[in-house]
Amino acid sequence: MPRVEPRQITVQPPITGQETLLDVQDITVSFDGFRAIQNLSLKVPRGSLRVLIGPNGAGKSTLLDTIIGKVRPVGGRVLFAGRDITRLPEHVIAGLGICRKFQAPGVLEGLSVRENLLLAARKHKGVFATIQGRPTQAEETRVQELLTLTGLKGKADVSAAELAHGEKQWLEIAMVVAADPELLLLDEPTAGMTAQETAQTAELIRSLVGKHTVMVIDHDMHFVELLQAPITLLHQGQVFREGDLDTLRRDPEVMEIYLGRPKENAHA
Amino acid sequence: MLKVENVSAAYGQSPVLFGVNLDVADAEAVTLIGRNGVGKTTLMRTIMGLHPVSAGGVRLNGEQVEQEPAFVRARGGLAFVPQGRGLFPHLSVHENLLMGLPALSTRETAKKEIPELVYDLFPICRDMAGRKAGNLSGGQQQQVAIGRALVTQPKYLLLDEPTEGIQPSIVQEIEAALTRIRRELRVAVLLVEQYLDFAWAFAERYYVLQRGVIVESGHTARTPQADVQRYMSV
Amino acid sequence: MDAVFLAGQMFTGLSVASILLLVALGLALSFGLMRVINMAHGELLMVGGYLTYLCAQQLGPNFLWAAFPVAFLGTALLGALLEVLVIRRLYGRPLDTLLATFGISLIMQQAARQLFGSTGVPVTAPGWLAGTLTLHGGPLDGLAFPHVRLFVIALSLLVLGSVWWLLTRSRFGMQVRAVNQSREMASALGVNTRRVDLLVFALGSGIAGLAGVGLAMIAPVNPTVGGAYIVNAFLVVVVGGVGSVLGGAVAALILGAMTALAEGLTSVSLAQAIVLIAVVAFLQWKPRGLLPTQSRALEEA
Amino acid sequence: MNAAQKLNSAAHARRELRNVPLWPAVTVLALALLPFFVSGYPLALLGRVLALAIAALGVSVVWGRTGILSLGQGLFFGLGGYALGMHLKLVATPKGELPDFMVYNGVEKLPWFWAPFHSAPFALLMVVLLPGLAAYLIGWLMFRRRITGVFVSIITQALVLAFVTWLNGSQGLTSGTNGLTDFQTVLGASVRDPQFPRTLYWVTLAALVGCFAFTSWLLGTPFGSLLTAVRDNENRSRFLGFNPAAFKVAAFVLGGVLAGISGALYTLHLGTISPAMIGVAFSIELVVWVALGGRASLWGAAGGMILGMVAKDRISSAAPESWLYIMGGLFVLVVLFLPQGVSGWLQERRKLTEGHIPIIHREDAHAQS
Amino acid sequence: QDTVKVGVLHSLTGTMAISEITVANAAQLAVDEINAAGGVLGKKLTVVKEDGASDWPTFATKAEKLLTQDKVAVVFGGWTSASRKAMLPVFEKNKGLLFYPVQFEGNECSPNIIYTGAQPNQQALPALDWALSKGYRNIFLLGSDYVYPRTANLILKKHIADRKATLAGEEYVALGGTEFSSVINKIKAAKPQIIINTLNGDSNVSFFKQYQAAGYSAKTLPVISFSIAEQEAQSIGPALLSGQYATWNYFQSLPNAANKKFVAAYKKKFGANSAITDPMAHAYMDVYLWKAAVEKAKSFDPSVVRKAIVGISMDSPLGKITVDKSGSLTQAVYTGQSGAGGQFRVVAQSKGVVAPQPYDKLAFPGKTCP
Ligand SMILES: Nc1ncnc2c1ncn2[C@@H]1O[C@H](COP(=O)(O)OP(=O)(O)OP(=O)(O)O)[C@@H](O)[C@H]1O
Ligand SMILES: Nc1ncnc2c1ncn2[C@@H]1O[C@H](COP(=O)(O)OP(=O)(O)OP(=O)(O)O)[C@@H](O)[C@H]1O
Ligand SMILES: NC(N)=O
Ligand SMILES: [Mg+2]
Ligand SMILES: [Mg+2]
Repeated sequence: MPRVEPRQITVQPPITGQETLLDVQDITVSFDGFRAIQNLSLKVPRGSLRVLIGPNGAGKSTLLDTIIGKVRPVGGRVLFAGRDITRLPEHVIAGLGICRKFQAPGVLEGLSVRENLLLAARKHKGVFATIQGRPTQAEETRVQELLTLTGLKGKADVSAAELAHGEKQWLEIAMVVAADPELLLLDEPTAGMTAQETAQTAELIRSLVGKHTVMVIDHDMHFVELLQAPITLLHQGQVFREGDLDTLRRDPEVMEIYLGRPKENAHA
Repeated sequence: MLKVENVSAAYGQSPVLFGVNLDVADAEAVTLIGRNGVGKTTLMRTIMGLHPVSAGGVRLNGEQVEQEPAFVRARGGLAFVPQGRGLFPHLSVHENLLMGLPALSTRETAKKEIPELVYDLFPICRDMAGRKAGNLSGGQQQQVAIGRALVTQPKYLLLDEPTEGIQPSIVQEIEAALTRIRRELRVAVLLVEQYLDFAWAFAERYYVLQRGVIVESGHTARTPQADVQRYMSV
Repeated sequence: MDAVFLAGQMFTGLSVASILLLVALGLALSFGLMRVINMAHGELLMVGGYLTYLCAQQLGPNFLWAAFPVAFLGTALLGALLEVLVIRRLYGRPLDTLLATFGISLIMQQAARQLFGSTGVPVTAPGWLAGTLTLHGGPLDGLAFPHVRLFVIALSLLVLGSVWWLLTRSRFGMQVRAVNQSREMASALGVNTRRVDLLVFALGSGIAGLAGVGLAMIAPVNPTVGGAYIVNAFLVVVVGGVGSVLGGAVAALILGAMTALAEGLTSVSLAQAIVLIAVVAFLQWKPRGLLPTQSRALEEA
Repeated sequence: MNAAQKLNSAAHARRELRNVPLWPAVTVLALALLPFFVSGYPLALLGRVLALAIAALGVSVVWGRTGILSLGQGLFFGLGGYALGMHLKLVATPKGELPDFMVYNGVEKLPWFWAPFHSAPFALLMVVLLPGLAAYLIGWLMFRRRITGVFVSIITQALVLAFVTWLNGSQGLTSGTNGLTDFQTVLGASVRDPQFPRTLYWVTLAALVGCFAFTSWLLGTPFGSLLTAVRDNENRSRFLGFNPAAFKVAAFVLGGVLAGISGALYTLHLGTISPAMIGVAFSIELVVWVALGGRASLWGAAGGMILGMVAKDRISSAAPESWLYIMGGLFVLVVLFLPQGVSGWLQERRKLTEGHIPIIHREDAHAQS
Repeated sequence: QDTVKVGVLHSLTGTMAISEITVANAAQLAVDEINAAGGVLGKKLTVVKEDGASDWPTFATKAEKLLTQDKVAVVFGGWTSASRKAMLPVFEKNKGLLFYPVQFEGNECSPNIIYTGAQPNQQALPALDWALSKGYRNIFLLGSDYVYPRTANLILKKHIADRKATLAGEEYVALGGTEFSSVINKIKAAKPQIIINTLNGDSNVSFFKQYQAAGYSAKTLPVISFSIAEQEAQSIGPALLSGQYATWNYFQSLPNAANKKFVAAYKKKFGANSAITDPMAHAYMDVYLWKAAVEKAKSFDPSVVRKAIVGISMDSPLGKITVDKSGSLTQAVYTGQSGAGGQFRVVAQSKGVVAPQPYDKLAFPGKTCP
């Protein structure tokens, strides 16, 4: 649990009347002069679900990169539970309670599926803590649950390297959930999943909301619809629209840059 | 004609494909569907020559090619857009496109340059020509990858989940582009897809793969999506 | 310290840099592009040296012009042989190539010992390379540039230019880089990756052979001479940024200058330790070398 | 869950090992009883290579488990060896005199860093502490800056070369190329005592068994999984909240300390420690024999070192003029045909006969950058 | 049993193989000759050859193997002082006997080693005397960075000061070093009249190539070397070395009868192009010396042989030599000048033979062998 340092609490009132957990303030990210994100601000209340959509290259993944410290902004700052995390090392940010699923699945290939989850579920992450501590009963149980939930139970002792693409996708989602973080960042969790799996994932995510705060990126409008959450649409590194799916679907500019012709966005 | 005859394949000692039969006629659009992990990607890689067959054969234009390395098959008219796109991350977008040309080195008649159609279909290939491919966003990479496959002027195009991670409007564009490719270039397409909507809209025939075995095949026009839906559920 | 001494040391720096570069360029190909850590690279230099010796024996004083093609082709062929027999089976296992080529280097050393004797063979630079270019008058009166050194500098610049052009400006270079990044995809696009691998490794070896000709003018030709250069050559490649030919050139210059400075100010034997530590410190600052090849995709995957 | 999949997990492999504690016990017992049947040169040779096997354990942790190929283990080996050697040299020097090499180099006062080595406990502490600290410092500098793969190999190689160059160039302080020789007594026992070789052999064996037990226990804890995690996907572990640098440094320190202990024991066996025995070639050799045995397993690493070094000794005696061909050829063949070393090959065969799935990770993930 | 084993332990591989293989050959030649003539005390000698691999600890372990496993009566071997120092405790512990054929820095006298190479007063100091006598009074000391050059130069510096000559500079290069630009630049700045060169091994090749490239020659700046003999001259290239000096106890060109026989026999066995050097001659003679001692002692027991060897005197390729009680030789010293063919022409020689002095009186006053 992060300690909230009083003097760093932001003065701005939270949008939904709840406490703001993630507060992205005016960040700009530049790659060799190319501005992938420009003066972007965004607030996510504690316990809420937020969907991030936007054209390919809009800067969605880069935004997540910035939050978890993989990419450092040239301007602006990121507050998490009131604390400025903009310059903290990645593992410290993760330790504060932010966990991310990457767009390309990232699992620990040399370990079994179960070990992947056990490591993710560990509370104590220091060198000496890992030497001393075997997994707790609670961690074991949690891992069992997740194995069942994600359908990976049959492959619990298989090395993660041997999973098919979609299975790795599931494993990584399970790892993020096992880590039990305050804030979950999911980058295209349903890519490569069947319709039914997509629905399951949506259900899983909805079950997390409240206790956790979740931010999801996806291009699958079915999925987005199932999530029933406020949407932020990024375009060219900036917030372009905020609102619910129906409003966005009626917006001609949104159709133009992102959704395409109305008839066919059913399938994608 | 691209013909897969009784192909089996394995990772080490663990078999993944068991005697798969499949064919794609010239200029035909065929889709291969199936749940996660049933072996779709493995089959595509085996056809391309990136994974060895443990039994069975692959016939390209009537010739047995299952023992030929991938580059020979590429020169014979096979192109592959893998899951995960497979761009060369340190090469620029333009250089990635140029890398389609070696496939033409043995085809005397072919013009060894990037067809204008590629820029037409995927303007990003021109707009971002100088950028390092590895720095593009996922959707951008997918477009370049398909564009690059077209540079090889293929007869058969193997696409492994091309819409994965692509924004809706571009999915439409890709769909339109693929349709144009088929119509204008008469390229046959073998498409692996999870999205039945897309697969059914695009393809004429389908195969369902389950645990390494083709369990059903037919014409999309004659089979309602709902009939195959059960193969896709957990 | 007088001006002539200082100027002399600056030239020393340049001269050392040219040798480092010459030795490292072949590695920049095999190591930077094919991820083959060729511990036998030093022995390929040695082969270049012995081939120079054979030319000198056969042809007398004007052997040098023949030595370049002979050494280049000879070592390139040897490199091709190694590629086919060993390296080819190890792509994608860079650390294993290190171990295997270390074994090859032992074999080559012993072979040289039994073919040419342990003592080493004499190679003397031709007469026209024996003199010096000496400044007369002015503040640098007496400053001398040995012809041999100027020759090696010119040789390394020539090889540098050719390699740079080949890699960054030619179609072949592009294919090489593509194969380096994804062997599978390159193959799926019609590139005969085996042929590319073979050519690159042979080329890197051939360049080692050319370097061997240059070195034979200033250093011994004996079975163990390769060991004297191998560590420094790897340092140049690493400091320059793996895969970057120009980075390697700059790195060679910096290392050369640093060596000359440290040798000038302290003793020659201490200088090496100082330079090595400085390199490690430098990598603290630039962990991926001067001109790193970076990409988002690689890091994320 | 089918039996085939079961075996593929590292956790399972470990559990299985614990179920068959018989053959390790037999091996250790046989080794312990050996001095009653063998003496003289063969025993000395075996003792020597047992000492080196301790360094091999370190290589297995650092390389096999954590994916860091250090070509500078000689540095830590040397620090351990010199820490003990300095003490032994002082003990062998008559009271009030300077070690002979200092006299010949015109040194008139015992250098400050030599003085504490009069104390045996201090020297023994330094055998562990010096390499440990050096590894900590080097590891911290490298891994904090995310230096990986071949960069680490080349930097460590440069460092060991720098160390050797310094030793060679500082003769008044270190005895240079000659190194430290001519020791007389160890903790009061004369090295010429006929019982000394046996005692030393048992001490070495005990040290090896102790180090082995400790290391394998450590790798069995979640710490061990973390090392694998860091090796396979450093970023993933980082974004799960683990600090990969800390784990790499920890592994590196462990590898360094093991090398240091090995170096100290080896120094006792040879009766000398010199730059020649810790340089680049030695460091590569360590790695090669570990690769031969199989870097992923402690048994493989230690066994590879023991077999490799004995083989080298025998072959070089049998064919003093052409043994390099045999050695060089062996290196090449092992790498080509036993990519996972002998232990990896045995494991694969066992799986095959039992119908399990062998997985060969051809890529050294860390070496990609 | 009618054979007795003798060990030959030199570097057959690695950097030192350059120098040591031919020394091993010379020892082998002597053994073959002795066997052909009937052996020693009626027994044939069998050589157990081991490779020290240019690695000092390997010398120690191989020595241990020779003594404890093969149980050889004597070992001929070693070149660098470091290898000798590594072997010394092994020979003392196992009561073995080592014949060491190379010039060294002194400061050592083990009862288990017969030091037949030159002590500093049998090579370095006579060379200095010769240089001073020729009027070269500003001296640059250049050496490889290890114990022999450092100690030899320590002694030389005391004597240079004692003789009121000047030290122009002093520089060391790591063993095997190949880059001499800076060194030559420093030499240029120091403007010496002569260089005393204690570089070892292939560094000499680099040095002389680069020295010549920088415009120097024996005429403009002479070099007198202690580790360059006929063989090194061959691999440097005689042209590069032409006119330079070396000081040794032996040159291939020595006209005595024993030497003529030795040179002819060696060339017959190892090729007509072979160059023959001081350490080779010492190694060859060492075997005969040991034979003489064994025959005098009527025993192969090393400790008995060691006692018997003191005072033995014989005519060898080096001329007349005698073993003194410290186990070193009383022998003559020659300074030679290199000619176009790679052979040295003797330009100066000691008056008679010079007795060994393991500890230099000026540098290490008060020290003697027991
Ligand atoms: N490391 C980098 N170097 C250079 N440019 C980069 C880098 N990372 C991202 N970019 C660029 O920044 C822009 C935003 O990329 P980002 O990956 O955030 O898009 P995205 O919204 O996640 O797209 P997608 O939906 O396709 O995943 C793109 O134009 C991309 O090319
Ligand atoms: N490198 C590998 N080693 C061992 N087994 C593998 C490997 N890659 C895939 N597999 C196994 O082979 C089977 C088929 O995998 P494949 O990638 O072909 O499935 P897929 O149908 O493409 O799945 P997805 O829809 O998730 O992409 C899976 O069970 C997977 O676990
Ligand atoms: N004794 C010598 N030359 O090392
Ligand atoms: Mg993205
Ligand atoms: Mg797939």
